[in-house]
Amino acid sequence: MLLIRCPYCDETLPELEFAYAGEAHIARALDPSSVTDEDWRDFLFIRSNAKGPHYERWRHVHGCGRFFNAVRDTVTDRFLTTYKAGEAKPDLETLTGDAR
Amino acid sequence: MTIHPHDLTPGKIAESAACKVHMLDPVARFSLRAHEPERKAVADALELDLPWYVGDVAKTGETEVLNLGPDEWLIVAPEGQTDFASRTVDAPHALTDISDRELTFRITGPRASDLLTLGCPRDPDSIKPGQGRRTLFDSATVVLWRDGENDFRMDIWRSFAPHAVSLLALGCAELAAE
Amino acid sequence: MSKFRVAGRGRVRHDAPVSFTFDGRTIEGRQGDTVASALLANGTHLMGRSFKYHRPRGPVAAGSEEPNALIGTRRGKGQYEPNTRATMQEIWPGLTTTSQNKYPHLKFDLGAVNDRAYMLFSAGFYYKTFMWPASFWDKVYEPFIRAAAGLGVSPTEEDVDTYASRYLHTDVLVVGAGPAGLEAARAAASTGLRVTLVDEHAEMGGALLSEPHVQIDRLPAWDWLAEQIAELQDMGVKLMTRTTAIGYYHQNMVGLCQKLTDHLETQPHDTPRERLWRVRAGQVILAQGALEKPLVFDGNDRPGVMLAGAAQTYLNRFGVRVGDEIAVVTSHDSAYHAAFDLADCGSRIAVIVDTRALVDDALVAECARRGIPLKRSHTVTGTAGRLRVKSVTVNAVEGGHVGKGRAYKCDALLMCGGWTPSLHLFSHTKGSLKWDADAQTFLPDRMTEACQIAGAGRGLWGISAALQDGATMGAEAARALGRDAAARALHAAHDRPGTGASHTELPTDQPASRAKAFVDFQNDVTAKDLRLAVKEGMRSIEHVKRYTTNGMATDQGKMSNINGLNIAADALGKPAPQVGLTTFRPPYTPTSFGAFAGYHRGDHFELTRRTPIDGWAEDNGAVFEPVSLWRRARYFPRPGEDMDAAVSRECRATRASLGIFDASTLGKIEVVGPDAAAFMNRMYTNPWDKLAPGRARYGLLLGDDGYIRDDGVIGRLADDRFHVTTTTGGAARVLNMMEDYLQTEWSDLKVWLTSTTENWAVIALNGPNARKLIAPFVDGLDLGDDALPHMSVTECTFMGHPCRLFRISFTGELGFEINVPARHGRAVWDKLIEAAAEYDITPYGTETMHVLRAEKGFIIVGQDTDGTVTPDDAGLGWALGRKKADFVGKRALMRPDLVLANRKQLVGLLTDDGETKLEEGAQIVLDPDQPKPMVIVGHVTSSYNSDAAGRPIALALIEGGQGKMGETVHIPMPDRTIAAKITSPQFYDPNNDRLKL
Amino acid sequence: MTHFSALSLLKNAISGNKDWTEQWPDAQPKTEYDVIIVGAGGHGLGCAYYLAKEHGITNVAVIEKGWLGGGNTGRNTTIIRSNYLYDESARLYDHALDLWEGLSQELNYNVMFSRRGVMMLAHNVHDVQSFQRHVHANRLNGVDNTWLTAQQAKEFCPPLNISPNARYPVMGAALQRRAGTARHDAVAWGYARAAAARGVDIIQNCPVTAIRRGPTGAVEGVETGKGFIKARKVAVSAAGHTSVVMDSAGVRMPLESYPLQALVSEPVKPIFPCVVMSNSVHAYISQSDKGELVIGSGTDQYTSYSQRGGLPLIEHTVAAICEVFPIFNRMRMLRKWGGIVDVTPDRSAILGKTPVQGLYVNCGWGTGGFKATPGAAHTLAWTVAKDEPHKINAPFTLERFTTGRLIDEAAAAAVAH
Repeated sequence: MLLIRCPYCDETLPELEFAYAGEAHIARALDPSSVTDEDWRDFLFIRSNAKGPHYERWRHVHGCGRFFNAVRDTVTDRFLTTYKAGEAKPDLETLTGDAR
Repeated sequence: MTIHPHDLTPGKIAESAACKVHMLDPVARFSLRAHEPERKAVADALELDLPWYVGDVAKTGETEVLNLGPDEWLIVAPEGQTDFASRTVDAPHALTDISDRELTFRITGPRASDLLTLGCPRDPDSIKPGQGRRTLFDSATVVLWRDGENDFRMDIWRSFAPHAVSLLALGCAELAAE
Repeated sequence: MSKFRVAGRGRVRHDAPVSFTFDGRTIEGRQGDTVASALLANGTHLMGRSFKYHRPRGPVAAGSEEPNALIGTRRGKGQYEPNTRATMQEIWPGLTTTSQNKYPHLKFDLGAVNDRAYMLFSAGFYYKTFMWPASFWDKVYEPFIRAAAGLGVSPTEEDVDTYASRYLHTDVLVVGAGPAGLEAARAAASTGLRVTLVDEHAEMGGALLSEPHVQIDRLPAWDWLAEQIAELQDMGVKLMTRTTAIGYYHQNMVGLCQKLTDHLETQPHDTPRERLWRVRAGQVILAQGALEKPLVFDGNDRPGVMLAGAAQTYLNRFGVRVGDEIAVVTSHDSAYHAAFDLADCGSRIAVIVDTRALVDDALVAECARRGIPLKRSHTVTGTAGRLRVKSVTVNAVEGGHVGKGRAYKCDALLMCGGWTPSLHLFSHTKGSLKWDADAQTFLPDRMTEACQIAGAGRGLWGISAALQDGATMGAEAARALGRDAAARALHAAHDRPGTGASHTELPTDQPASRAKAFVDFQNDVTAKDLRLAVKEGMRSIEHVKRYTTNGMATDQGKMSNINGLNIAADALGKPAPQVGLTTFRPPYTPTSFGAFAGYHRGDHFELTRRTPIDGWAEDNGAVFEPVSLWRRARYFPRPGEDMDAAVSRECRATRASLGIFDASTLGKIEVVGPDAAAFMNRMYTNPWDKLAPGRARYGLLLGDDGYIRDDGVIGRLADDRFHVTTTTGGAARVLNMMEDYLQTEWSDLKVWLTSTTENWAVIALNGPNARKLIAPFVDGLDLGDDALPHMSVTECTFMGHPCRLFRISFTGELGFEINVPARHGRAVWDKLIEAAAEYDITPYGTETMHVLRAEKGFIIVGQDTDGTVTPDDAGLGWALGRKKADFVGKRALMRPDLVLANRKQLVGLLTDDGETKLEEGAQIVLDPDQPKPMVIVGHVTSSYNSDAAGRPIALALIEGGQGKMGETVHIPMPDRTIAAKITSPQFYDPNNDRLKL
Repeated sequence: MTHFSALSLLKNAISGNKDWTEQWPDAQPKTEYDVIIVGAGGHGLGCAYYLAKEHGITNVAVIEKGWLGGGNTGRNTTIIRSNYLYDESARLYDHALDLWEGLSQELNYNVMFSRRGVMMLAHNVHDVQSFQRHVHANRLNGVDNTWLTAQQAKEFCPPLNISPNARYPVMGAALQRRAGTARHDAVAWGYARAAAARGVDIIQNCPVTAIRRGPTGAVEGVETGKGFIKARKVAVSAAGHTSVVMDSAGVRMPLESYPLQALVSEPVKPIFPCVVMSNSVHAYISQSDKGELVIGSGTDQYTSYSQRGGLPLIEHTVAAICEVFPIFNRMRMLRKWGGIVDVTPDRSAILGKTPVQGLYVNCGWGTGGFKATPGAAHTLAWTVAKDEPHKINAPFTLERFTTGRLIDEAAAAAVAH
């Protein structure tokens, strides 16, 4: 069971309080009608499925209720960071620089 | 032991040398939502103190306000003392009456904190006396108020209560037998 | 007292005899004995039979690593379990135990015929035969193999015991309470940290329990131990015995299984049998010591052959000599001490065979002092004895040549092939190991968790080293948690650390192919099996393991992994580290299912949600059905009625006069804020801007893939407030989906969502008399068509309670849904029933609700849709706000496959004979005479006997169905083919006349 | 290669088992192959075998980063069935089932396919509707599947608890008698031995680090831990790691990799005669020939390549098994392990050609890839050999995620109302 820091509560808590919500930074087009079928497929289905640091979303569903973003290494399952929804995508090299 | 919802009435549910579980009388309960820029305006209009940190509780008279998230507060007041709900608030916000959504149980006794470890994955000691949190107990979302070192209140959705409470009752006996 | 019990020796209570039974025989042991120690004290080594060859076996170890001495244990009805380790099960008066895997008797087992044919049962033999004729595998061969396999028999009664679980948060968790663990706990606790110390045995002490002669700080070991435990208790350390750390999970979560009652004669009230602890620790210290390695030689498995360290434990901890005349074979110093201790207690040591040429002078002198024959540079090439070892053949080894054997009589043979650090838990963390060439073993290398390993676990041998390393690692852990900590230094006298050499098979003069030199005792894997596997091309250690089943027995390779690796590496001609080690898997020792299930059994398995009105339904004979977590009343049969009869009556009564239905489970979400309508526009397919406060509308929710996700009636209470209802099962999912879009895509909107499902009890009244019934209770509210038309909502007072009153209908009849605060739901329901006696009010359940809505052609999401149905497919195109720039799902509806004309579409279906009710799920074809596989064009989604239509009706999804009105399709059933016509899905009151007042 | 038979076993027993030979050689890569298959699980090895046997293409390498059969082939609960809902799925899995029935003889390797029956429990009205829909559809597709009442289910599987008061009462079951289990390792080893005998190179401990494409965009070969190997056709059959491998060829996949856990109990004498699946409580159980109860659970909630998995899911799975089979409460868990499964948005596989010339893919089987092994391997070999879809794998394209023509077995079991 993972330990996850909720950036809104600023507490590190057991995974059971959280729900995984898929890959992060996949924005829904502002005007969906204008995008191609391929674009829409990419939005709906195509995922990086990264082996290593993975940008992903979690929801503190049994807590503050907020969706937030995280970078987690899918090989070790360890979180590199978590950050609030809407905040910029953290730079991977900065994150892994210390760890590697 | 199976507890049905209609078996749940205010009063003692379980008691042992280790801990006690009581169901409390109904209260008025509201969910208040507003974004941070409007927090002060909403607080002023409602004449309530809206704490800033998640988990903090503010008391205004007999009305308690618990911050459950960055834009969410739980307001609990004695029944009939809900004047704030009828005040005019110009700032964007949402106030929703949820008085009947949850039942409330008080958990006390020397091992009250241990009793919660039957179902709470988070460390109950991470909630300081005078604070509260929304968290998980067994499979139910609950709001856990810590009123004192060995004094907790648990708000739990009505239909989830029998399951959680029967586990608490079992735990009362189990802890006393240790 | 039996002659094998040594008076005054060990930690058992010699003054407290305890009787139990083994295979029906009464055995007397002492309080503190395990089943194994008590049987050994009575001269019994034979305790079980092996898996494949059914060879007689006795205990080889004294702890949880035991592979042979597995027994059935029973307390009473519903309290039997197979495969219990006799070496761990404590005895209590009345305990019933039985041996396993034998027929008819432990001493004479027909299955042992396999042993005679062992050459046939070489590694992987079953992959090579049993293939002819093809049909014989599952009919003949497999049942035969299955019957021979397995160890004990499964329980067949429901378990009467209870189980528990807790979460525990601790700063430091120490696993293993031997000298290293005890000192680690003390060092960490002395800094004020919360410390938990666990051990799988009945008492703490680990190796100290087997080595009472050691002095620590000038105290005899056991006195020091007692003081240390008392001190730890005073420091507030949580001490847990009979508690096994079973698995090491992410971020220092360790699972513990605590056995609470298996050792007790009487089970205390309110005490579970076992408790699972989910521990989250800041730091974990693994102090699990080391496991002794067997030696691999022909006949190393006979009852009476055991690890030297185990014999030492039986003697020093339990006061039991494992034999009168004992031979020893070793490649390590530690076995000498077992021999010396046994010699000093009256056993005769027939011989010590050491494979090494050079042995410590002090040990040689001690042998001489006791008159023990010592054979250096010798090997063991065989043993004799059917149910107990009788002799051992000892041969000299000179220059790689094995000399002539000489037999030594013995009734026990102790062996020691050195020690292996116990790193199973560390291995769970995916920490890496490195090969230590000197010690010929793997040691921990890179850590992945906040973890320390202390003592023998990292190759430090002896009590002194363990104490010192424990203190060091305890302090290290404390420092890692920000405490100022120092390790104390303790002196241990009479410590007996030793050194040794490592072997594959012992040298032998026998042909290797004939030797039964066991590596995995329980699974009957021999050295030659391992070599055969390599010969057959199994080069990875994982292949060798799987091909031979080495290490897959219930000891999880604790006895066999390192020997197996050394032999496989030798066969491959590679160094051991290049061959690698198989992964250790949780749990550390086999763990009851009950412990994992914990409280989640029976009534506690999973919660059942019940509405405030559920009690009334129960009292009135409702038959319930589970719908997601809820239970809902399905129908209310009267005496003698089956479901069809009850539903037919409920339908008829509702349409004729008045039906009452508990709709409380419907999901409810309050959408509030200045941007509420904007949010609804984006979320639902329908347009919401023009819906006036006080009006309601059917809302349709899609996923962004264009398929129907949910639906429900939505009332607008005010400009900035909507009361949204969802399906029962969809409530949580829909709210989560809404929050997702709101928080992450449209965070600019000023609108908030609150679940109010449980705030309201919802009573649906349907039927021509609905209005008449409620009129007296609405406190003067105008219920007329103008004030409260169909599809409207108002906030009012109902029977004195605040109420949201909807005028809506899911049945086609005049309908109202009364939302009152949940606590008043039951009272309002009761009063309505009472007041409606004159209207023949009929409570109905979900089944009738389904029939009534189907008669009107209303869909049930999840029944008439299946996640691949679009609004147009379902005939709900009218609910699409086509002028809106966007709503969830809009873009996807333009995808090529979603605009095809021939998609499956929802239609009505009437069987030609007017009498046959179709089966739900039945498949529809156009040509009933085609061969299989048939071209299927659709299926029946809903089907009922309709009282209103006076015939069976059905809804179906059929390819291009909406363009095929009036056409005939066929439904092939096993016994016949049914013909039906495609119709409109509205079977009753198509003009909605009955909704009017 | 030694032919396996009762006679050879006896001969070798008499001669001291000295004459067995290696089942497949430890091949070193050549510089070029006609076809390279990435991943030596049952699917990859099977594809190589059928390429050699049915299409005469023997200059084939199967390249594996670890040891063959060490991925999901060796980590699953070995359930084999074909009673899927949609015609496309039913045909694919039924084709596999046909092949399973003769596989031991075909490979001269006992894969222990055991037709003991797979029973899927219905616990609520919705399950009943859904499974009956399966039974009806299967009947018209010629796929074996029978509806049982709760009482009949209990007769078929005596340890089953059919008390109407259970939290998840058994309201009936769909039984495919022809379905069952097989010995997972033997499938990989049997295909490996048979493929090697036809000249296929099996190269273990050799990670494929990238797929190289030439100036026209077509595949040229693979970069590996042992250097570049040329091939104009590359088939990726690397369950769990497909996204990573395909990404190197510039093909982004609709896949997510989740941890899947399974466990076995201590071995006991025969007590459990069939396979039982309960989708509502997420638990799957059978008893191995060795006597262990083999139990599968659902996936963890987050994507991961760690092969670890958490404790809560195991607690839930075991509790579910004990709820449905209360007599097992005192059994003990012996071993628990994790695999990595590729999951597609519609829970159906992707099998066949890709937008890249010469690149083929076999992935996305989720938790159910083992049962498809011979069928997927057989039809993919066809596609690789002829560079065109086989009629059975034709619907399982990548394009369906663009057009919306999903084969949504998961949605077909959707629960709402």
